[in-house]
Amino acid sequence: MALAAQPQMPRVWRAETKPHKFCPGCGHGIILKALGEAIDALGIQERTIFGCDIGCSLLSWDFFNLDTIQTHHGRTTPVLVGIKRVRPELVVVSYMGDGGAYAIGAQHLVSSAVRNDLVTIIVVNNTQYGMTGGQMAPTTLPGQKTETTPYGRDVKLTGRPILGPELVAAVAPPGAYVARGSIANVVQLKNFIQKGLLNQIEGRGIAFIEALSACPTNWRTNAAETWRFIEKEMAAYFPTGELRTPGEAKNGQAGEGTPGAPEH
Amino acid sequence: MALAAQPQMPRVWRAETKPHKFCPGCGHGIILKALGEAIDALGIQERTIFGCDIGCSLLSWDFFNLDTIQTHHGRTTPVLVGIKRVRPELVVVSYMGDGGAYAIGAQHLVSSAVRNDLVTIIVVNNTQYGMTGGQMAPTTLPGQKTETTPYGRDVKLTGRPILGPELVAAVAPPGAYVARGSIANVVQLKNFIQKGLLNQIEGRGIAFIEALSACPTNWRTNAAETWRFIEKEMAAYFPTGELRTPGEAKNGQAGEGTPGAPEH
Amino acid sequence: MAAKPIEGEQRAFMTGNEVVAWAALAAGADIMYGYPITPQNEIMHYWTRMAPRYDRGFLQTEDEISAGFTTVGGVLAGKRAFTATAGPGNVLMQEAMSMAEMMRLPTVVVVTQRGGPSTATVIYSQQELNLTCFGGNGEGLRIVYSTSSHQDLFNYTIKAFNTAWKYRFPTFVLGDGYQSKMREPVTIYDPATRGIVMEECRPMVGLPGIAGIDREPAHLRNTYNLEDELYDRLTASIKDYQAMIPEVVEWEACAVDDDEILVIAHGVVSRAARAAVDSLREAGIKAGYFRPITLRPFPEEALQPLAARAQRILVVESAHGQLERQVRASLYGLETPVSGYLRPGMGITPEEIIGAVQQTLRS
Amino acid sequence: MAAKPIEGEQRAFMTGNEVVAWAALAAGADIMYGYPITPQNEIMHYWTRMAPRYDRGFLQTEDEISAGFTTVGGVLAGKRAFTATAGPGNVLMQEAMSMAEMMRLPTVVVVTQRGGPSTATVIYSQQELNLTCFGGNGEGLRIVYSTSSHQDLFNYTIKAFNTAWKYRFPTFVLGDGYQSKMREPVTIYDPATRGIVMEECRPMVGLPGIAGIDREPAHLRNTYNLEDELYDRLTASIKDYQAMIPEVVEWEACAVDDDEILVIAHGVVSRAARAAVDSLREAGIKAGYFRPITLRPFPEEALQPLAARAQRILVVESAHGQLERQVRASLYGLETPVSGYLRPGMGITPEEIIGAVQQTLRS
Amino acid sequence: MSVAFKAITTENGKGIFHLFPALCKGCGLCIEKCPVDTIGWAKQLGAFGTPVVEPGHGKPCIACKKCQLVCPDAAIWIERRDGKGRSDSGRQPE
Amino acid sequence: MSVAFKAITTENGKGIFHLFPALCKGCGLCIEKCPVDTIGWAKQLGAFGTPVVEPGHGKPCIACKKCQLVCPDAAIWIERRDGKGRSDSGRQPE
Amino acid sequence: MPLNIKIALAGEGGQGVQSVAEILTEAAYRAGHQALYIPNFGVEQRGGVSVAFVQVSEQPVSAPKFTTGDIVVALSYRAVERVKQYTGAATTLVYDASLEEEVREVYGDQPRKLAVPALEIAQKEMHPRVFNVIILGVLVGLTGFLKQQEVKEALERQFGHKFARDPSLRDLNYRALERGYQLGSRRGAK
Amino acid sequence: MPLNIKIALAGEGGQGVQSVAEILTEAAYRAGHQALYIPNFGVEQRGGVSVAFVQVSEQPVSAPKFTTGDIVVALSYRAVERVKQYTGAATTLVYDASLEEEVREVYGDQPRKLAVPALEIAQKEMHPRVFNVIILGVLVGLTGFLKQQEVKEALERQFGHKFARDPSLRDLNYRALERGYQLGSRRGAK
Ligand SMILES: Cc1ncc(C[n+]2csc(CCOP(=O)(O)OP(=O)(O)O)c2C)c(N)n1
Ligand SMILES: Cc1ncc(C[n+]2csc(CCOP(=O)(O)OP(=O)(O)O)c2C)c(N)n1
Ligand code: SF4
Ligand code: SF4
Ligand code: SF4
Ligand code: SF4
Ligand code: SF4
Ligand code: SF4
Ligand SMILES: [Mg+2]
Ligand SMILES: [Mg+2]
Repeated sequence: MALAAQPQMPRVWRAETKPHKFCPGCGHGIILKALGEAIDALGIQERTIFGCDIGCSLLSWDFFNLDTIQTHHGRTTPVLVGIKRVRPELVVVSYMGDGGAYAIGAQHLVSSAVRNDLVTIIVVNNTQYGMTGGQMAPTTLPGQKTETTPYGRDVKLTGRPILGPELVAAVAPPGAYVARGSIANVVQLKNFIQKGLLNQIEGRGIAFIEALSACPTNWRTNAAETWRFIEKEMAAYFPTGELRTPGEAKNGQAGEGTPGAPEH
Repeated sequence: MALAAQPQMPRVWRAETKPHKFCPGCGHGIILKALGEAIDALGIQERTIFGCDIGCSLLSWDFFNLDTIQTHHGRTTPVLVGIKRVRPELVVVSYMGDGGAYAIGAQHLVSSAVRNDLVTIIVVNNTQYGMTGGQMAPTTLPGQKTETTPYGRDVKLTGRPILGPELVAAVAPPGAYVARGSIANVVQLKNFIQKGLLNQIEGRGIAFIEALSACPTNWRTNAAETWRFIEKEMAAYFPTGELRTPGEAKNGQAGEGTPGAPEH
Repeated sequence: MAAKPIEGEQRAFMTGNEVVAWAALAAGADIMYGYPITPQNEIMHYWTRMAPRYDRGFLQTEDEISAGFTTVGGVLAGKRAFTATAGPGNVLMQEAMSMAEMMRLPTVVVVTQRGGPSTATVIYSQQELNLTCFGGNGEGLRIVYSTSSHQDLFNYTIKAFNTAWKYRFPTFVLGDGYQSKMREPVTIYDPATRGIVMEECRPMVGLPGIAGIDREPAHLRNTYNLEDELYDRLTASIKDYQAMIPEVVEWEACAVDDDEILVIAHGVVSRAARAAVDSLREAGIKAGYFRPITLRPFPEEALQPLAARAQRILVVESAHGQLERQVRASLYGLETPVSGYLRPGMGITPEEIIGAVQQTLRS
Repeated sequence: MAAKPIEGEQRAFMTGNEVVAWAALAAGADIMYGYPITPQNEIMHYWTRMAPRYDRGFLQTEDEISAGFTTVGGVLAGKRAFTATAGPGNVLMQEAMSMAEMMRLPTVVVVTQRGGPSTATVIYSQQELNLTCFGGNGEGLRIVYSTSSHQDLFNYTIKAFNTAWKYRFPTFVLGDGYQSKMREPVTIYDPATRGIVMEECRPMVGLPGIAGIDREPAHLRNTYNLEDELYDRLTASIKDYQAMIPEVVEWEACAVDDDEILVIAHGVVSRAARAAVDSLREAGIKAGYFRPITLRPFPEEALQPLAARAQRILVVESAHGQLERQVRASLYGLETPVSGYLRPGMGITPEEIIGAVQQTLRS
Repeated sequence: MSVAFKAITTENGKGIFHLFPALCKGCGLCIEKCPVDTIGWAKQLGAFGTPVVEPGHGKPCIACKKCQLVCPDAAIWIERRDGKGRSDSGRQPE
Repeated sequence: MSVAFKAITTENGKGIFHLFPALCKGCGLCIEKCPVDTIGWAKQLGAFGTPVVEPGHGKPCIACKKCQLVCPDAAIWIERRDGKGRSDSGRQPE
Repeated sequence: MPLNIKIALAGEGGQGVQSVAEILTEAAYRAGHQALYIPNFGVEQRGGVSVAFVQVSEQPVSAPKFTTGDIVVALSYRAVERVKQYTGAATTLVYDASLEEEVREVYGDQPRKLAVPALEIAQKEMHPRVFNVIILGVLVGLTGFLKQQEVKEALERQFGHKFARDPSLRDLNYRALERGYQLGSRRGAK
Repeated sequence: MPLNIKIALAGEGGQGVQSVAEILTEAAYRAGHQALYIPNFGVEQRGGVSVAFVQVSEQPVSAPKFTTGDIVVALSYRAVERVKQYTGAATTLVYDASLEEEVREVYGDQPRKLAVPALEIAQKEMHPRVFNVIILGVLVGLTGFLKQQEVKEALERQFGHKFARDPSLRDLNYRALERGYQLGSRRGAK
């Protein structure tokens, strides 16, 4: 070979900041590879803005050759919605953890879904709060031990794992794209993300993709246990697949034509 | 008649503070009558705590012969959850507007639903922000004129009316009670509220009741227009009925037995 | 392009909230993000009626947290974006504003103070001074203009955008519920006719060219790994802030050459203070008047000699000593006795101030 | 009833977060509500491990807003409830605490300061002084204990519950990330063995008897219709607050009889200040030391004579003048020159303070 | 009950129509819901200085109690002239 | 690309296994996913001072690229020995 | 003495005191005076006593509210009590004649009082709706700083669209204004 | 001079510097000394250089961190650079012998240095895992304020549950400690 072998990073990855800041075996890296490949495939590097949350997603603040804004915990979507409203030609990607999306930022998620904001949201479901050292998240599995459920999550007291895409699908209007993928199926995940970006580009509506991820550091798992946890334990609670694809009619929602205003 | 005729207020109403502070024709009064009758029917006056939000619901801070706490905008449920966790023998009622529930407090609603908190939540859907003078709410109908949608709600920019009970039903676990009633059917509404209180008393889980209500002041409607708006316009978007009754299996949610914890 | 919202100058009689909406239009604000709260609502009401005619945007958010962060987004995108809030909304707004403070984002927030703490009243107060100047978990690297009249509201709303974009600190126009709801005469104008040039707004993200190829990517963060990194960042900001002070600081004073008692007030209360001082002078009492217009940075250099010269200082405010604490801290080293006429959440009339001055002089 | 968490006294070597968890247990706290944030996380970690053994509750909420309001709920229900937070979480916590301030609810919040503003660092600072003392849209009717050691953390966490329930103002234990994460010796004890009687907690809602028949209902609100109603309410609270000050205010001083320079510091920095003053004295430099323990109310009466006697004052803090502003405001009227050694977000060592003192004396 | 409200009592059709002017805010919701259109505006002013309502404007009352049910202010109490009205749930006169 | 990574290149079975030690954090995810169990720990240390991986521990590589796909750090590049590997999407060596 | 008038008006929600205040100050502003009007507002949309504070002056108005009014207007039972705090010894208390009893109870020997039978006039001679325009007329007459024509123009600006639909309304309003003016100026002249 | 020792240790995440610090201070505390240990921490769970600050004294320790250490320990390439700020003229710099080159580059003629071939010893003679226990031994030897027995007890508290499962581990750890102690005390004696 004439040329020295080089890593097959997506073009939009910034090689200068690699190895990235995530832990060994962290699922974030795989998801950001899928995202990078989707951006490459669509050729939208020049107009994509990447936003990351507080949570381990913040470690991607210098990950891409993309203009990037690292925001507060749970506030990534509002910041990107703020950008999108004044710069509709841009493609905005809101990247965050399950805590940011489903706990502290749930009002933003619900509202963006209801407004059908033109934003692509990727939520990394690692069943707990990674960055703060492994506390319970809304996604924590029943019986799962975390730092704040040291004796296992008690569903009676703390509830069952939240189904994020199902939540979004329940309130988003037609035009929304909603899916759940997994790092256990990278090709599908990339496909979902790419469709989610396209949904925004074509102005159809919100795109929401949850990605089942791995946090070996806080799970305290070796590689084999990591895969087993994602593919067995998590998969049992979080089914992967597409929940909403644009155009699909939404039941219980009246048509556009219904007049709404009381006469003043 | 030996005794002078007296108003047929629910026993739990506090006559000393009547007429209440709501506007003429306001739906809040009807809903609080339904709630009062449900409390009377269950005989739980002695152990019920009433919490109201900021929003017109705050005008009920001295409405009942119940210990009452008026909280911040959107924060009624957390306050009552805080009470319930340490005083489980009490019955707590979280009473608020659609703005408080679905906009600023949506993260609390989602989280209480996911946790299956033992609280009975009543949301007054009057399609806008009543207390602040009639701005758009997440429930505002397409085309409806409000102070912040002076040319009619544009669904492209601001979305479609949120379906609150549908949202709660999508994330609440088995044991939850979810319904939507209307002041156009007071008997049914009272029945829903009573079932919602019972769900809490019997420890099954969260109870969530949305009540379609009237705001003639901000709608600027006379009585005939008021009824038409509720019974025609709103009913077209917000179907009444029970969405979840306890015991009903939840699809997409794995059973209790599934082990969840990675082995450490 | 749509026509100019205001051609030349116009006299008008309107509410303060309407004035703010006109000012933002005149300043070329691109978008308002907001969440309803009394007494700021009508800013949104007027804005939503007028903005579409001039191709300006509006987004009603789900809460003030989102209003703050979408405003941050609009600013990052290079647009003149603003929001308005009050009371508990101002409390929530601090989260986004602390991010703006860290990242030097030129956000503009109009605050119409209401009674506090908590929901308290929807009416009026000057109790959001501490919050607006020093809210958030930072050092108060902000600019806060306190307005006293509709003319101020118009002038300083326009100015706020320029100060924000020039110096890149979060900038606040601090009004109150009285100003929001009252009607009084005002002259509204196209800034250009007064020679006011609007600062250019430059995007911080979404820059031209492909990042990593044509240019470096904009990698903006508010989180540092080491204490030293943060310290360096803050030290640079503090330096910029201090360098800015002489250019930005504003105040107003009168009858301060021979005053025995200096009355200090800000915002709408300063009008009553000014009237009281005029009356007192007529009655032969040597009263002086000082009004900080910028509460942050505080005009301490201007105030010091005046305060030193006076024999007594009376701070008058619709709060329990929030301005007074600032005055005391700023004047440390002087010995002129300071007292306060403090009426949290209550309007203050000239008569009350006259009474308070007389009592102070007697004591 | 479960056994006592601590029998008698015990020496231990642990982290500050662990100390807080033990202290809350020892104080008989009934429940902790909380949301994770560094550096306070391990308070929750220890609490969730230990609390079930003693029938104490825990609820992880969806954010700090909810942590604050559920704490309010727990307190209303008559329970010794608390929460802990830091940085941006402390910003959000202000909404509930402003309600507690208005309604006189004895909430207890442990704050472990981190770098600010915004996310800044997860490590350490003293930049949450303004926020904790004066956050929210109110007048700062709060009690804030600034701790400097694990022993303080233990003592004042217990004391905070008593102060809160006795005086009914929101009460804060202001620690920092260093204290949270470091290990040092501490003596933990059952408060009873030191003669500490825990204040009784009484419910404000859920009272016995049928409201309207056996008794009046508790109708608790934070909203008033008229300015006058609010003013009366606040005036009463302010009066109570002022009456409480002499009973609650705490400070520490040494070497202040003949000092030429008085070093003022709070929290963990006061340890370095104390060490610096000891060294300076050994070196023959007449340095004195003053440490406010309550930052709100501020020990101004105690400080004034000491400050007046000193020839210079040096305020040392890991923030940009938050304590210094408080010192200046409190000492208004004195002429002793005040300067600051201000290191926002950075730890401060005795050596640095010695250097700063020497430089101040030279200048 | 320590508070007493004065009623204007009108017998009409099958019903005894008790209207409490101190409670009636004149919203008119009851008027629209009466199946026999018997309710209309009265001369007397209510809680907000606006006219209260009275029966007798349409067909005779059938004592269906819809008006009572929808009144947000509990300003109407319908008794049946056959005396069955006393079985109403709610606060009883003392 | 201004940054260049050194590769350890091993031919094994149908594949050319390029491993970039500066990127490999030794997580082992690839090891578990290799259908022929050919990947194992190497002597060389990687980015975090932990061992990197290498092929040759099991059956011969079938060039399925699963390891490359799941590596969170893009530390593996599999080329097919038949030369088709150059058609991979992604950043190409320059 | 230069013009400097402070008026507080109070009534029930539907009585239109805010319109009176708005028309009065708008007219004053157009007539070249300094003017400031502020409504009181609380959390209730309906149901509270509605108060309006009006100031007209040659100098820019200082504080939006004031301690004591030159004229205080009470138009309902609850308003009588509510405005007491703004009523001093020099204040002229204007009230609807139907409130005579309450006024006596609350104010006793208030030296300057003007009972206006506006409710009666409106109901018997005109239309309940113009009740507040009669009050407006009274204030114009009492204070004397506005020409009737200026007030008519202000009415036109406020209600022009209604007058256009039903021109008889214009006449009705003018009559109400005139009637009030007579009642007010008679006293104003004293 | 009374005991008053400040030690900064730095290494990569997996090298166990925090355990060394914790065991050392815990043992010091049990031995009746004042002790304070604080780890540095940032947003990254893995990947950053891990630094530990240890102080042992007769007096209560003042500030948790310090400007200059008496002993500074660097166990990795990046650590060498990172701890420079804590290294003064009087500081003893302890480092793994494999880092000789970097140390020379960064510190030049630092007067007090101690290269310890801990990595080599651990890998060749013992087990990579006990690398940090060797370092612990070095520090115990170098400082001399702890008896070996006290450290062994601290090891027992920290790893007792592991020793129970595999008693050979105890011996391994003791040997590592002893080996380190020799290396350290030889220098300490100088
Ligand atoms: C307002 C606020 N509260 C809390 C935190 C602390 N915090 C930082 S990251 C995080 C959780 C992150 O969990 P998740 O969103 O699931 O992301 P992950 O780290 O698991 O990828 C929390 C609670 C914060 N930074 N700001
Ligand atoms: C943090 C905060 N933001 C905004 C407000 C202002 N506010 C008071 S009530 C209200 C809306 C009420 O609407 P909704 O909840 O629908 O109740 P309604 O009045 O319609 O019954 C708002 C935005 C507030 N009090 N606090
Ligand atoms: S803590 Fe977990 S989620 Fe965070 S970087 Fe490490 S492995 Fe990934
Ligand atoms: S404003 Fe609307 S919701 Fe509020 S009290 Fe009046 S009618 Fe009811
Ligand atoms: S009871 Fe029925 S019929 Fe009689 S007045 Fe009422 S609504 Fe009409
Ligand atoms: S519904 Fe009630 S308040 Fe309304 S008009 Fe009828 S009786 Fe009166
Ligand atoms: S390409 Fe496939 S067979 Fe070859 S090493 Fe990778 S996973 Fe194993
Ligand atoms: S998956 Fe990547 S980083 Fe992990 S061991 Fe394999 S090559 Fe190394
Ligand atoms: Mg997570
Ligand atoms: Mg509403």
